[in-house]
Amino acid sequence: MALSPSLLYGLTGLMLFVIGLAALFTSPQLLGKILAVNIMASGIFLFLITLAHGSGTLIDPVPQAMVLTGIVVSVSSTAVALALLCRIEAAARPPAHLPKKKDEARQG
Amino acid sequence: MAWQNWLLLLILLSSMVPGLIIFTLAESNRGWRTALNLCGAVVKMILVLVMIIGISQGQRFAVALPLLPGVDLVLRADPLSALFVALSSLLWLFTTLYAVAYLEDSPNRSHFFGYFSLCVTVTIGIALAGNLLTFLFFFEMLTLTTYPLVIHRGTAEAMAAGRVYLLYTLTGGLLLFLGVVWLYVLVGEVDFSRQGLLMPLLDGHRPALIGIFCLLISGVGVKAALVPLHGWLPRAMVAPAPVSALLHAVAVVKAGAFGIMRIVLDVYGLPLTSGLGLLMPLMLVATCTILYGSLLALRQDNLKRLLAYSTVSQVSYIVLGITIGNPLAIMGGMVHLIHQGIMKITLFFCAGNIAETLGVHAISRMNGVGRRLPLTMGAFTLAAMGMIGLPPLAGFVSKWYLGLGAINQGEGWLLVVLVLSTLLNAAYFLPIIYRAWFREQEGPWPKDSGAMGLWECHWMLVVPPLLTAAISLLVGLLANSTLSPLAWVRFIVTTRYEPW
Amino acid sequence: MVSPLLQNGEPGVLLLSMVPGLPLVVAFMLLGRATRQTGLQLAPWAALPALAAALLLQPGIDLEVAWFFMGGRMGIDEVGRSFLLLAALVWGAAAWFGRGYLRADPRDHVFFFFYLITMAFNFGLILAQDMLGFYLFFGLMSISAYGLIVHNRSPEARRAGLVYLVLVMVGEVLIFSGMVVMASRLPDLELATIAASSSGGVSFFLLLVGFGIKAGLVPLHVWLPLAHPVAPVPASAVLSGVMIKAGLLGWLRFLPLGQESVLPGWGGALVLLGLLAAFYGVIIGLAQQEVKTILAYSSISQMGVMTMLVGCGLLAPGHGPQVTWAVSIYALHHGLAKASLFLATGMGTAKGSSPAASGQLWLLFLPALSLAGLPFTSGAIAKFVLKEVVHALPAPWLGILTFVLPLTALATTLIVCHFLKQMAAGLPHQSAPSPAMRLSWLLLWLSSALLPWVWPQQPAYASQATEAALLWQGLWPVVAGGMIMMVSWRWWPVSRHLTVPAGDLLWLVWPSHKELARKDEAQAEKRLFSEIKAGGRARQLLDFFPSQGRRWEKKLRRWSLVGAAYLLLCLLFLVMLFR
Amino acid sequence: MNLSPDSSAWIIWPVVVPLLGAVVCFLYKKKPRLAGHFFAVVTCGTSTVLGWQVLSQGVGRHLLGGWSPPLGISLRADGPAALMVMMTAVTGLGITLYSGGYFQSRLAGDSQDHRFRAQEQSFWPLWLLLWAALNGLFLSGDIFNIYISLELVALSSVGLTVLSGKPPSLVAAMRYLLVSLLGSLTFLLGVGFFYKAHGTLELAVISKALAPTPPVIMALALVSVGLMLKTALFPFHFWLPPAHANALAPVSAILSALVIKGSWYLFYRFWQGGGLLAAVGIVPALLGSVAIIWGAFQAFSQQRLKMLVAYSTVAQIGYLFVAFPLLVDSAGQGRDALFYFAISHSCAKAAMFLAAGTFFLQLGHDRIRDLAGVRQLLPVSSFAFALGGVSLMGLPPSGGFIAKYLLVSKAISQDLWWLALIAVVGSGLTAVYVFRAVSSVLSPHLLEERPLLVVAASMQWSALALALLAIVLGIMAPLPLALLEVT
Repeated sequence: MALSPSLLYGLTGLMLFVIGLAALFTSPQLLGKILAVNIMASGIFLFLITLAHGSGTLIDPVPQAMVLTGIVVSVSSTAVALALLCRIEAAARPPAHLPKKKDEARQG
Repeated sequence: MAWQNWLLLLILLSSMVPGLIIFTLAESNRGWRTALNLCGAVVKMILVLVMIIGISQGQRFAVALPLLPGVDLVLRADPLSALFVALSSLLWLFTTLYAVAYLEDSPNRSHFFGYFSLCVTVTIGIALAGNLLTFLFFFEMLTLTTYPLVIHRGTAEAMAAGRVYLLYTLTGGLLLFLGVVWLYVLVGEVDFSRQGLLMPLLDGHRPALIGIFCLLISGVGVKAALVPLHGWLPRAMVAPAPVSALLHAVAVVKAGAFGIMRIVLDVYGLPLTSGLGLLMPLMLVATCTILYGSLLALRQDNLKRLLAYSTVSQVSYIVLGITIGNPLAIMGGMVHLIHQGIMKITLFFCAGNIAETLGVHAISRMNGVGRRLPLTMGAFTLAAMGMIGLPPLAGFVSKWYLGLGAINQGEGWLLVVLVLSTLLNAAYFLPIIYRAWFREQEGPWPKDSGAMGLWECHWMLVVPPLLTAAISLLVGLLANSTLSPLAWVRFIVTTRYEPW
Repeated sequence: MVSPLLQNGEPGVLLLSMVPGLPLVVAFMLLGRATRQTGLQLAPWAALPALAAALLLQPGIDLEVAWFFMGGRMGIDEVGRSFLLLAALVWGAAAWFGRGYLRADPRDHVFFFFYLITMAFNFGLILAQDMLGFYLFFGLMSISAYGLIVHNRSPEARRAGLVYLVLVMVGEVLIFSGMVVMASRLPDLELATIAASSSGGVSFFLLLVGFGIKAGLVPLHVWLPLAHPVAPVPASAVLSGVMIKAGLLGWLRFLPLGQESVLPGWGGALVLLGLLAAFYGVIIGLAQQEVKTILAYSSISQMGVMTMLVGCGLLAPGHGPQVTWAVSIYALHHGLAKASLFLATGMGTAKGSSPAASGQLWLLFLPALSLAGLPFTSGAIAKFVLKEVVHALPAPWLGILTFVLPLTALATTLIVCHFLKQMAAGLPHQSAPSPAMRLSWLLLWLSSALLPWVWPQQPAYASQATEAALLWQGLWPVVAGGMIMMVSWRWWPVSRHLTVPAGDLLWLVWPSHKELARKDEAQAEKRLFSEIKAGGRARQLLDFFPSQGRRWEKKLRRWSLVGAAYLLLCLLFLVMLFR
Repeated sequence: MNLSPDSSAWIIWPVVVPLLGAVVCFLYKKKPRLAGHFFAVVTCGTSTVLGWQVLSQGVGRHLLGGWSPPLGISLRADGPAALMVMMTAVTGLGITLYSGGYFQSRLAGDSQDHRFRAQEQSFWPLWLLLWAALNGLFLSGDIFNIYISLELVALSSVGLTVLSGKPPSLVAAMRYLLVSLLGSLTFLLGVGFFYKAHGTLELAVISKALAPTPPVIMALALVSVGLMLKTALFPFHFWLPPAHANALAPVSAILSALVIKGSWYLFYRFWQGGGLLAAVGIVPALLGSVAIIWGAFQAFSQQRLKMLVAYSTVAQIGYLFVAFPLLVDSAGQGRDALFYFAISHSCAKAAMFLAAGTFFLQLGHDRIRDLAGVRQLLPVSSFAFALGGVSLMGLPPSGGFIAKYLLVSKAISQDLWWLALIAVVGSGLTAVYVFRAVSSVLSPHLLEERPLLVVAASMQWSALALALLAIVLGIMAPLPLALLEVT
């Protein structure tokens, strides 16, 4: 099977997904995990875009609509995650005499 | 036609509705609570009477509610259920009366009476269940409604007893559930009125039938306190006396025995059960229970605990009667359902009375109680003698038919069992009677709530045991009259089980 | 002769139901504080309906009470009439006696309560014409007699009561079993049916032993010598005079007397057992000091004779009615005589203290020696009918019994002489008897002396029994016995050389006073403690699992583990779907 | 589908009304409670009408704005969907009534007025949004829309989780969010594969034509694992108990009773056809069995009531998956069992969490050991808790019993004995932990602690109403089962 561009893009997308996955599972930092999720999302979007190319010359609009919507969802969820992270940091910071708790919190 | 259908529901509702209302009443609202309870009990008695008269005139009472596609919740009154219903509603009336006085000043009375009424409702439901699933339905509900009653005192001991009770009964419930579902998968609706339903399966599904039987019997056997499964019963006696009375005489234990009756007689039918070779093992279990329960009772010093072990032993008379499988023995077993109930409730009433009035719980401290509480101990004596099986009390009638049935069936060894059981019963009941009447009081009572007017203690504590004791005398003395339980049981056996 | 005046009909039925009914009503009057005194006044008269029924009612009156118990039938037949007369006389006289005897007892109403219900049940069992009715009253009578035995609440009384109760319960279940076995073969349970059927084997044995306990059959007699001395005198009188006869009546009613093809072996055994009891009772009785115990052993001995009679009934086919009749005559004679002797022990004072007392002692000779069959006493008639039965026996038994019977009379003479001597030697101090006591005793004495002469339906026996040839046969054992006793008193007093505690055989199995073994408090507490400890250990064990569970649950929270699970599951799905 | 595309325009209302409500509540900050109640009632009404329509007229289908798929949004209401919408409506209404009382009591009883007011202001819009998203999820006809609703559900529930503001709840919410994202992204990847395989996003088409081609297999694996993650099936349950137990009382109920049902429902939707299930049905069933036992065990080990209830959810999720092998044959009993578990669990669990929340509010703690005697203080809530427990145990009369009956009888008739045993043993284990809590709650001790504040009556009675509904489900089974038949 020849390595067509769409296949290449698709595989790259999947690779990105897997890399994000690995980061999500191994990153000790919450921020790292959030970024990992973003990378996974990007990978999926790439994968979806390749689907639009498909077999014929006609570009399928559906995956593009999906990706667009997906990006919106991804952005908003990232925003929620970041806001949450800020609250966690804020909650963990004031009791300075409890540094351990902060670490725990970061690890989620 | 319509009123016959409504009647069964009304019988259920006559205790359920008061129960639910009582839950909402304030703790201090004693008058309404008592009135509701007694009204419910009396109304139920009347309805049950109407039903029994109807049945004896050949009317049919049934009501069905679709539970699932192909599975109905059926209430049906056949003569056997009428027997149990009559027992439950009669004893409920007495127990209510007793409980009102017994719990005079204790906390949580609304709660208690609410569950109490629900418990009776469920028992009636068990009695009226027209098919196996309906039976299971109410049987499991019984566990739930009795649990709060068992732990009603709230002491550590009561809570522990509650745990043990749940452990046993819920496990039993699960076994029963499994058996019931299995049977439903095999044959579909298992209606009690369709006899010989399982006969066609005898060839192909023998192991399955045996397995189901074991599941079903061990499921109901927990409540019937068959011997390896009886552990909860003696512990559950920490409950207040009216609860123990109801538990032992009517609700839980009887429901188990009734279930065994239904399973052996109506679901499997005697021919199939004996064809599968299951009667004999069950009979052995019953005899072991009879003897073991009595042996353990012999060792007890706590009166209520002794009575609990005595229940273990006595209830297996019922099972024994069924497993002998002879019309006479079945009569003996069935009528013992009533007789044991009446006698045992008397005993528990009296035990509660002694504990409540004098603070005496141990048999070794009961010297001279008869002098202080002559009426109570009189009732106790009658009931205990009945338990032993002395004529003309209720217990004798059961024993006689059991013995006769055993001999006719060629199981002469069972007579030895009956004899041993009688002697053991005498050995643990007579010392109590002896202490109460023929020994002098040693030292003051732990407490004494004093006589009340004409009565030795609160009249509502004395009248119920006296009435039940009188009934236990009358059902024996008038056993041959047409109104006695024996006559009804004879009617059941001749109309339904005579062919075998 | 007394002729039946009342026929079947309303008055007869009423009288019949009053026989057990009146004592019961009076007994329950004693329970209420308000009616207690009236009840006590009425107590001696409660036996009157029974007496009237025995004298006036036509044998054969029969009353079916279908609703009662398990189908009841009450009535009077020939045997029942004789037993009822005995019971009515003894119970009535003893009650009258008891009113005086217990006049200082604060718990006399308790005594009379038990007395009257026992009496009612005793009458009931005599009247019962069906199996379960008989069993019902028999059981009730046995149980309620417990209250009579333990009346004085002494340790000895409690022990006697316990022994009695245990044996009663054993007898109860034996009779129950026997009746169940018997009933399973019968179409109905009426006595007439039972008499016509032949029962053998198991039920025969069960009923024999079951009723034998009440009848004092050796070796089940042990309760008798224990119970008699401790019970109040009127209670001893009815116990020995009437109640042990209930066992006898049970035999008569339920054993297949005089029928063909029933176990002759059993009959022989019963005869031998009876003879054994007749001599055994005397030997042990001679070793006793206490007058009531001596009488009890005499009863055992006499019941042995009656047992032998019943055994003869089993040996002699076709002579069933004759045996039954003989037994009832013997029972009547023995019951009246023994009861009057017992009552005498309740009014004896130091010897010769008053003319009345010494006169009474002399009067005692009559019932005492009549037991031995002295001519012209009721005993002579009894011995005569006994011999009549024996004559009907087959060969070996006829010879043996003709030889042995005079010896039993001799033995009886020995024991009554021993009794009279003890009586003459004086009794522990008792208050002087009231006139009512004297009167009731006299009544009993008179009926003992006269009644057997007038009562039998065939007075021919009375005249035959006084024939000259028989006089000697009756006289020599008494004379010989009296001489033997004189000799022994002088040179070899038996009771000094032979001491056997009352209850003889019982001492082999139950030597000392033992309370029922009840676990005591300390033991109970110890067990509770160990239970708690075990509970604690169990809790520790139980806690092990949750703590481990929490640890593992924490591990499951790690992201790395989640990742591994994620990948693994994805792979699992893929592999399984590709397969 | 030979139905006309617009056979039922009513379908949109259960989605639109709560969405509108969320907006109104967000804007009308003065009295969000009033608006919240109003829209909840209306939503409940529209859902009921929808259920009735489906029952009487069959499957309904609607194209939003007349646009046809693939670009337009299609809504489809068949029996299972309608049942889930109804479940959400009824449970949601109960929770709404409870929440009203909950916030009212807290505002009345505490000086920290400001914080609670802020909490309430965020609660109502988020809750209505979540409701809208859930309804959208149940009613969506294509899987991408489903993805969107899934994300909406996740985001709004994370929002709800953090409302309590306690540090543990923040951490739990974070973890919840990450897991959700992981799950929905995995799901999205699966959606991509489905699109690749079938060229359509229509769920009805996809779930009917599951052929074992590589993309479909890939898609199924991803979708399944993603949804399992979101449903917190063992071993992915790790995020659930802290998130559920540390949230506000109504939120715990929402999360446990409703939210997990969304992703579970999707899982069912993908596998409903049976087909490939024969190969892999064992996987969810095994995981479900482990979940039943592990969850029950953990629940038993907990010291806090809300943790116990949360772990009980873990165990009950096991029940939701254990019956999947039974879907293989087309007779609907397996499906009936699953959905009956879902709806009765929803009512019962909501009742239990609400009651537990009431205890917490009243006593300031939820240590099981110290709860003894709470019955005197809160009789109705205690009763509700116990009744909910009855349904969880599967004792009659309760929805749980019917579900257990359906499951076990189906398992036996298919000779899946281990499954029947697991179900029975599981209900026994459930009884063990439920009674651990119930015996404490119902014990007749006298309580020494003084109540912190006066609890509104609506809090007690709404919990009881839900619990009673779980019980009533046990005797009115024919109705929901008839609705399920509409496919």
